[in-house]
Parts: sequence; C-alpha cells; structure tokens
Amino acid sequence: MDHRPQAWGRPRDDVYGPYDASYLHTSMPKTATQSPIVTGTSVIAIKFKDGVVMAADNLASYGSLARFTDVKRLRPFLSTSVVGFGGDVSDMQFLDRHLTELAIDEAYEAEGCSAGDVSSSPSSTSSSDSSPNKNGQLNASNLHKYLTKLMYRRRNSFDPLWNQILVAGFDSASQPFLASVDLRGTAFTSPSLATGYGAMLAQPIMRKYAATEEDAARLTREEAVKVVRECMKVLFYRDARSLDRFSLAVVTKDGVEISEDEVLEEQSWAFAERIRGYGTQTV
Amino acid sequence: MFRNNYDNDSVTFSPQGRIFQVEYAAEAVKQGSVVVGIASKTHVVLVAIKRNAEELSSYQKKLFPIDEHVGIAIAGLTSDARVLSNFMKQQCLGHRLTYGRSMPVRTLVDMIGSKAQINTQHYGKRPYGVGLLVAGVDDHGPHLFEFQPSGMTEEMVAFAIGARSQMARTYLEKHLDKFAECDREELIRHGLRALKESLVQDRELTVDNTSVGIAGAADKAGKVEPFKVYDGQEVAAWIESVADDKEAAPAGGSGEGETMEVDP
Amino acid sequence: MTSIGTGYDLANSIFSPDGRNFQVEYAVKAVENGGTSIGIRCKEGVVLAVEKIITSKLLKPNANKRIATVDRHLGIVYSGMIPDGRHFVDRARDEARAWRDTFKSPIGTADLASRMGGYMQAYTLYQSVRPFGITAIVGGYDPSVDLPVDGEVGRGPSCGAGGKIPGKNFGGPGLYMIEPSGLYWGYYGAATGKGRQAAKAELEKLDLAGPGGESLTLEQAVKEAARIIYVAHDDNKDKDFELEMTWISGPEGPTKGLHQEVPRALREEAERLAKKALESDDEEEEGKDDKMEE
Amino acid sequence: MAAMFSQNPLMNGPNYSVNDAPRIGAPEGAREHRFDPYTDNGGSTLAIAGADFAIMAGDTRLTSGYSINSRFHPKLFKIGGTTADQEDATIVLSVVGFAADGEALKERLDAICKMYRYRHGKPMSVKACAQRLSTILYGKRFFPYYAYAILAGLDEEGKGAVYSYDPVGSYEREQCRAGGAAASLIMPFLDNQVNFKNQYIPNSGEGHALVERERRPLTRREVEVLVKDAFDGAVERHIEVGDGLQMMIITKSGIEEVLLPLKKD
Repeated sequence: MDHRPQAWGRPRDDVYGPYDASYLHTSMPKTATQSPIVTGTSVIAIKFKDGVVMAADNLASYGSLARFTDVKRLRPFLSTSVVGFGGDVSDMQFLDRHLTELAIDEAYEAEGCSAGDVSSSPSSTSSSDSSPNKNGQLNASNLHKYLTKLMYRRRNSFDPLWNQILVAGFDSASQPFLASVDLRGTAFTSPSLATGYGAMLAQPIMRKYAATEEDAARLTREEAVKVVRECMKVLFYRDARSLDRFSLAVVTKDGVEISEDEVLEEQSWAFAERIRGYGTQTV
Repeated sequence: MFRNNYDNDSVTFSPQGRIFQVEYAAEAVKQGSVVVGIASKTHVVLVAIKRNAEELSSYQKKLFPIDEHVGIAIAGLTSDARVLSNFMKQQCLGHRLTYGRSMPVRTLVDMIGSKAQINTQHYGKRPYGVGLLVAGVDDHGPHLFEFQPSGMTEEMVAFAIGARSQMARTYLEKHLDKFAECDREELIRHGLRALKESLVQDRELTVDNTSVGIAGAADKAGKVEPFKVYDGQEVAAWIESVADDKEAAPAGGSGEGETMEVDP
Repeated sequence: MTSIGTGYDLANSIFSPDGRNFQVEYAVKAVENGGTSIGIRCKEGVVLAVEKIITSKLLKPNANKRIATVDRHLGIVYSGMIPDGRHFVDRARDEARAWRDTFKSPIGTADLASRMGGYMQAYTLYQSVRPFGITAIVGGYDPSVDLPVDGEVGRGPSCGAGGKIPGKNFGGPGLYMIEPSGLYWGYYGAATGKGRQAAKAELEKLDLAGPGGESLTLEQAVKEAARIIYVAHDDNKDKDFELEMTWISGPEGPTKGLHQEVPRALREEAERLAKKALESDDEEEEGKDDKMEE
Repeated sequence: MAAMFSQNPLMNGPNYSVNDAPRIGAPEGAREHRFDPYTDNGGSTLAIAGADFAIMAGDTRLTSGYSINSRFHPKLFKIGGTTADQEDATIVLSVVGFAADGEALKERLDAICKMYRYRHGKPMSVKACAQRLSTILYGKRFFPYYAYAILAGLDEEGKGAVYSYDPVGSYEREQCRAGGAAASLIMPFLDNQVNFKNQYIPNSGEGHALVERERRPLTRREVEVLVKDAFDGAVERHIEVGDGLQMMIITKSGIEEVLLPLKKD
C-alpha cells in the first residue's frame, strides 16, 4: 500500500500509468468521499506473548499542513480491543461514533445474556472482565470481521471510508489478535502490521523481531513496546507528515491501556547533517 | 358466533385487559403434539412425539435445526413454525457472516419475540399459532427458551409444551434439581421419561414417533457439539433405556413418584 | 364499568359520548394485572425495582431480566404485558440511537420520556392498532458536566463550552412514568402494577419531594425499594416472586453515571432487611411509621 | 503530477496478473472514475484432478504493490460444510486476484451451500456448486468480482473434478488449471507434465510421425511433487508469489490440508 492516503483509492501508476490529478478538480456535485481531506499517517502494531501493542502519532494533516496536533487515532472498544485509524479523519470520526453505537448495542445483548447465577459481582463498576471472550461480547476478531464487511459494503456503493484500520485484541481462542482492513475491504492479519508509511519503514523493523507468530509469542511486553517506540522514532525522522507526540495502546487480557501523551525521547538528528536538502543547509 | 364481543381481533382489549385472540392462539399450541426440552450445565436436549395423520402416512417433523448451535421444537401450526424457522435461520447465517461468531441464543429468541408481538398489536394481523422450545449453546453455555404466540419468551431450566404437556411438566418439576449435573445420556433419558408421562394411554415411544435433538456447549478444548436431530433407529437405544423402567430410575430414587401420577 | 356493552369499547380510538376512550382504559387494566414496578429518585440517583411473579418452577432463576438499559445511562421498567414492554424498550433504544446520530451525545431522561410518551400516545390514535398494555417507568441520570462530543478526537479548547448560568445546576437524576394513554409525568417516586396502591403509600411516607429526598442516600433508596416491593407483594402472598433492581448514580457515584444492576450482595442485604421489616410489621400490626433503621 | 511523487518506476508493471493498458484516449465520460474499487493482491493458485482425488494449491502471500501485507493469507477455502469449521466439507474453492472480492465470493458461495443443505437435507454436489458459482459471478457482470476462482471436488463417480472460472462466470471442467499472478508461468508446465503435451518418444519418427508418449493418470504422490515444483518455479520468477504453500487434497475420505514453506524473498 502506498504511504500517501491521497494515493490509496487511485489506479496504480505502475499498472495504469500516471494518474491525471486534474480529474479531481472538476465542479461536479460531490456525493461521496472522492479524496481524503484531513489525514492521519501511519498506525503500527505488533503482537507479543500476552497481547498487542499499537501506536499512532497525534497529528492530523491538511495536505502538507500540520493542521491538528492533538488528534487521538487509537480508540478502545468495549475495553477489550483497540482500533487504530490511518487516513481520513472525518471518516475516522464517523467510524468512532458507529463503534460507540455498536458497543451500546453489544451491552444490551450482554445484559440480557448475563446468566442469573453469576450476576454482576459486587463493587463492579466498569466492565473490565478478566477474560475478554467468556463474557460473550464481541472480541477483536468479531469486530474486525464487522469492520471488514462495513468497509467492503461502502466500497461496493462507491462511497468508501478512506481509512486503513488496524484492530488489536483477542480472538475466540483467547489468543492475541491483530488484523487490518482498508478502504476497499481488503482484510489480512500478520504478527506485525503497519499502515501508510509505516508499511515501508516500520514493518521491516518489526518483522526483525516478530517474523512469525512463534517469534511474536516469545516477545515480552517491554520488548514489544520498545520496538514500537523505535519504529515511531524512525517514522518521525523520515515521514514528513508525522509528529513526535503519539498515542500508545497496550491490549492484554486485563484490558486496554492507552496513553495519549507519549513523546519521542532521545531524538538524534545527527544523520540529517550529512543529507543535502534535509533541515537547514549551511553550504 | 363469537364467545364475546372482544375476541374478534387482536387489537381489542376486553374490559379486564385481556386480548382473547392471543389467548386463543395459545390454545393452538396445545393442539400440537408434546415436545420437551431440558438444559444441563453442558447440554441442552429437545425430545418430541411425532404424529401421523393416519396409519400409512408419514410422521410430522417436530424438531428443526436452525444453525449449528441452535435447534427448535414446535407445537402448533407447522406452517407458522416454518416462517419463524426460516427467519431464525437467516438471522443466524447473517450474524455469522457479519461477526464470524454464532448468534447469542437470547438475541435470536428476542428477535422472534419482537416479531410475534407486532402481530398482536396491529389490525389485520393474527398472532402466530405456534409455540416453540428453542435450544442452543453459546458463550454462556446451553440455553432453553420457551416462545409463546403472545411474543413472550422466557428462559427455562426445562419445559414442555403441546397436548397433555402438563404431565410432562409435572415430571420435570419433580426432577428439576437433578438436571444441572446430568450428562448427555441422562438428560436424554429424563426427556424421554417426561415425554412418556404425556402419552395417551396405551401409546408407546417408538422409533417412528420419537425425535431427539441435542447440542453441547464448548468443552475444555473449545469444541461445541452442534445441534443434531436423531430419528428412527438412531433413537432406538435411548427408547430402550427408558422402556418400562418405573423401578429402574437412575440413582437418586426418583422412581417412587411415577406411580402417584394419574392420567386425567 | 357501567358503560360496558354500549359498543363504544369495541374499537380503538373511539370516544364514548361522555368523552372516554375505553380501549385505553382497558389497557390500563392489563397493567394493573402485572407485577409491581417502582422507581425512586433521590439526590444521588435513581433506583428501579420490579416484582417478577414466578409463573412456573421451571423458569431459570434470575435469567429473565425485566429492567432494560437504554443507551448507557437510562433504565426502563414496566408493568403489564411483557411483550409490549419489550417492544417499547426496543423503540426507546432506537430513539436513543437516533438522538446520538443527530446530536452526537446521549439523550436526556426528559427527552426520552417525551419521545416515548409521544410514541405511546400514537398507539391510541388509530383504529388499526391497540394501545400498549404497559405502564413504563423511565429513570436516568443526565451528566452535570460537559461530555465530549461523540467522535471527538482532541481535547478541544481548554475553556468551557459556555452558556451556563452560574449557580444553576444542570443535569441530575430524572424519573418519569408513562401510561398507556401516552400521558407522562416526572416523579420523585413512581409505582405501577398490581401492588401500586400499597407501594404509593409507602413511597409517600418517604417524603421524597421534601426533606426525605434530600437525605436519602442511593443505598438507602435501594433498601427502601426492596422493602416497598416486598410490602406491595404482601397482598399476593401465595405466589413466589423474584426481585430485580437496577440503579443509576451520578459520575461520582457507584455506577459512574451508568444504568446497572444492583450488585448481588447489596440486593441480598436489601432483601434480608425487607423481610425483617415485614415480619416486625406483622407482629406489631399497629401500622406505625416503619422507617427502616440502618 | 502524481507521477512526480510516485515511487514506482514508470513501466508497464512486472507482469501483474491484472494488467491493463492505461486508459488514455478513452471517451471523456469513461475516465470519470475517481475511486478505483479494485486492486490486485497477487498470489497464485493451482488445481489438478486425479482419478480418485483432486488437489488444490495456492501460495499464502498477500501483496499490494511492492509491499507484502501478509505472509499467511489463505487463498483456499473449504465450502459447504455443516458447521463454520467446515469439518465435513467436500468442496474446495480457491480465489486469487482482489482479495476482498475473493473473500466475499467465498462467503456467498458458502452461505448458499449451507442454505441448500438446510432446505434439502443433503450437501450440494460439485457439479451443482460449480454451476451456482458461475451464476453468482455472472450476476455481477457489470461490477464483477475481480477474482479468478477454481472449484475442486469429487464428482458423482468419485473422480476428481476441477472447474475453473473467469471473473464474470465463464467456466469449464478441466484436468488442471493454474490461476493468478503466476498462471502464465505454471500453466505451460502443467500442460507438459499433467497433460503430456509435447512429450514424444525419442527417435520414434520424423515430424508428424513422432509418437507421443503414452498419457496416463498421475498418482497422488506425483501430483503433490508436481505442485511443489510448480510453485518453487513460480516463486523464483514472480515477486508476488511466495512465503507459504497451502495444499488441500480432496479424497473420498475427506479433505487433507498440507502447509509447506516457500521462499520468503
């Protein structure tokens, strides 16, 4: 997948020849998203032995303008899963609201299904149940399936939601789950995943640590977080539409922890001095 | 022509706040042959008596699989049951396609409940003339629900509907405490014994007139026993195991009650 | 029922010469046959409770819930024809969702009561439908603080949304009861169903509108609710029943603004106290003020 | 302008399976599209019918452009079992092309097979399933599923059956078929090895007098080796093929699944 959301829905240059962007500037009445407007860049995620780590920076760009710098692109679902959004921010907000409603509907069903004998334990205030699947609610794998259908239906009606989405959590066998779906409804899973620029810059790094499911199952949480932080730094160095403030989510069986004010520490721009056109030129 | 002025349609309350058309529909359920359902901690079973219109005709089906984890037993108008059955099948299939999981049984039952309720509130519609026992397994384990023409749906430990089902219910109430711990085979035997209670004098359970359906909740390996209906020779051994066992009731000495009951 | 048989009660949405709509009145009769439901509104939140008559021993204990959640912060309990109640709840959930779709925030208790009152009323207008055979009690707690708009991505401006009058309270608990006619009022304590008379008498003793409501804590309200259901059941002693209770507190309270089932331990404690209060009541028989002691 | 930012070299592509000339010179209205609903996710599939078995195979790489999205994304699906885990299924479908369409196609066919079982109380035959699949594809003739499907099973006589399709539902029963990105690499190999094309007995004559080598049905073992060789060759020559080889062997005793590694480069 191309790193620029603007290129996602277009015919591939290598197949169809260069795309004539002047088609985008007609004065036709618009009925659907024909191009993303405010966009978020990469989302990256990697599995480890007890769950999944996901990260995305807090930037929403308007073309090349760093427009909004406090945008949270990782969203929890039912306190058992995390959804990360790349691409158009308004479509992300639509999906976020949609998922809120889905979670409410899910809670209706759970309340009807709560078997009488094990009625809500005393002092239980939030629904952070210990096992994410035994409560019969939608797990990450169910949610991903649902989002896939939603995205595919929208592409079928030529009204796509201009996003690439990562879903992290657990599957019905209580194993860590990580999968992706994009604006065409293409869905896939892998021990590590990245959208946008991350697919080119972060994915090779993450694959060094988790090339296979077995490798991922040996990673500790600390190692996984470290890899993800390292990738975020590389992305900030090389992706012009990125920010050094980001959100980091860790999903485990105990629930979802999202910290939305992470900062990239120990940046070193020494490498930039040797590259012409990168930063201030002294020559 | 009518019993009173208030039973012409399902949108008229009687002065006592009753809706006679719905109550009459519930009578249609009692016209159907008896079906019994029981749930344990691990399994849920449906057993039914099939009728044949005449000696040479085939037997009316009573148990229907809905999805791999759900099945129903019907009593009343079979054609109404088919409408509901098809609806449930579609819903289960759709849910599986959308979420990649089996539909929670209560959700499914609530859907037909809502569907049936509409028919009791609008002129020109009639209530469904069928009662169902819905048996299924989901993440919460095995479930048994009763569905009535009024749209009422309730989760039961065990239940029986259909003609002369009161006798079966009496049997079930008497053995209520044992069901939770029953294994698969014991549960089926309890079902068949309850069924026998409701038989007309000098009728017997035979391989021709008995159906058994069973589903099992996920075992330790996460494997679910899909709902399956057993007919004909497949049920022979079970019928045999409850044949004339008035004394040979399972451990717990439940046999003594049997002689107390008198068919009215 | 002097007018029975005059023919004006045989169809819906028909007025009799003296201006009554008999079918609606008969629907109320259906409500009066159902198990008792009550709602108590106190300063800290709302408690809903219902008496579920056990119609068969074969029912799975505690499995068939009667109090339903709408959105996350609202609860509905009803007496009368249960399938009608389910339909009513389904509609309420649709309304809550539609509200979110439009306003990107949760529906208020009063707004839901208004919309559902309208829905109920619509079923008295046409010959082709019958009124609902239920009376519903809607309880909720509207947030007193500004909530983020649904789908909001950032923190937004650091100053408040404005438009608020200093010193005035916003949000808080709400309790409404909607009748088959579509009529609804806000209540401090509401009761409907078979034991409503006894329940109302008990609710009035709590003086919820006066200082009683100010001093009643949510936990006390739960205990009172349990006791009132037990008192209301007293006339119907031959039948067993199950008590189901839910509560909604403010964001600082035990449910964090959500509608939830009362925790089992508290419910059992409340039931124990209720039974005790009932027993001592029977002994004395004088009918003294029987406020419960902690 | 877009080409300026493109990182892909401007050439006609490294023989992608969905290869189409740039639509320059098409009528004005035909170029109005802005959102291209299709993409090619690469990969290759292969099916061979034997005397009493059929083998379906596919690689497990999923690509978009030069990126590898996933190293394990199955292209083979069991169809029409009683349950969701397809334990008692007897038919295998493979799809290659646009993965989302392939997935949708598979789910639709499976739902239809399951409804058939529910209505008729018996599983669908391969022949019926094959015809139905064609109807599904043709039903979307004007917004096609961009998927090259192959269906495999055993026919009424117990012989291996392979049906291959184009994206709009044209289909035929064949002895063997390769589909997807490396179809053009694998198919000639199959012609030679499965159908014994261009195999002559040396020195048996001149020109048309050359005697063809005797054609005989291959054994299951031979076919398995053949499939592995075919994919090893394809991986070597095509960037969109690799990572893993998934094989399903359909016999009268059920469907056996084999996973083998392929080069990951």
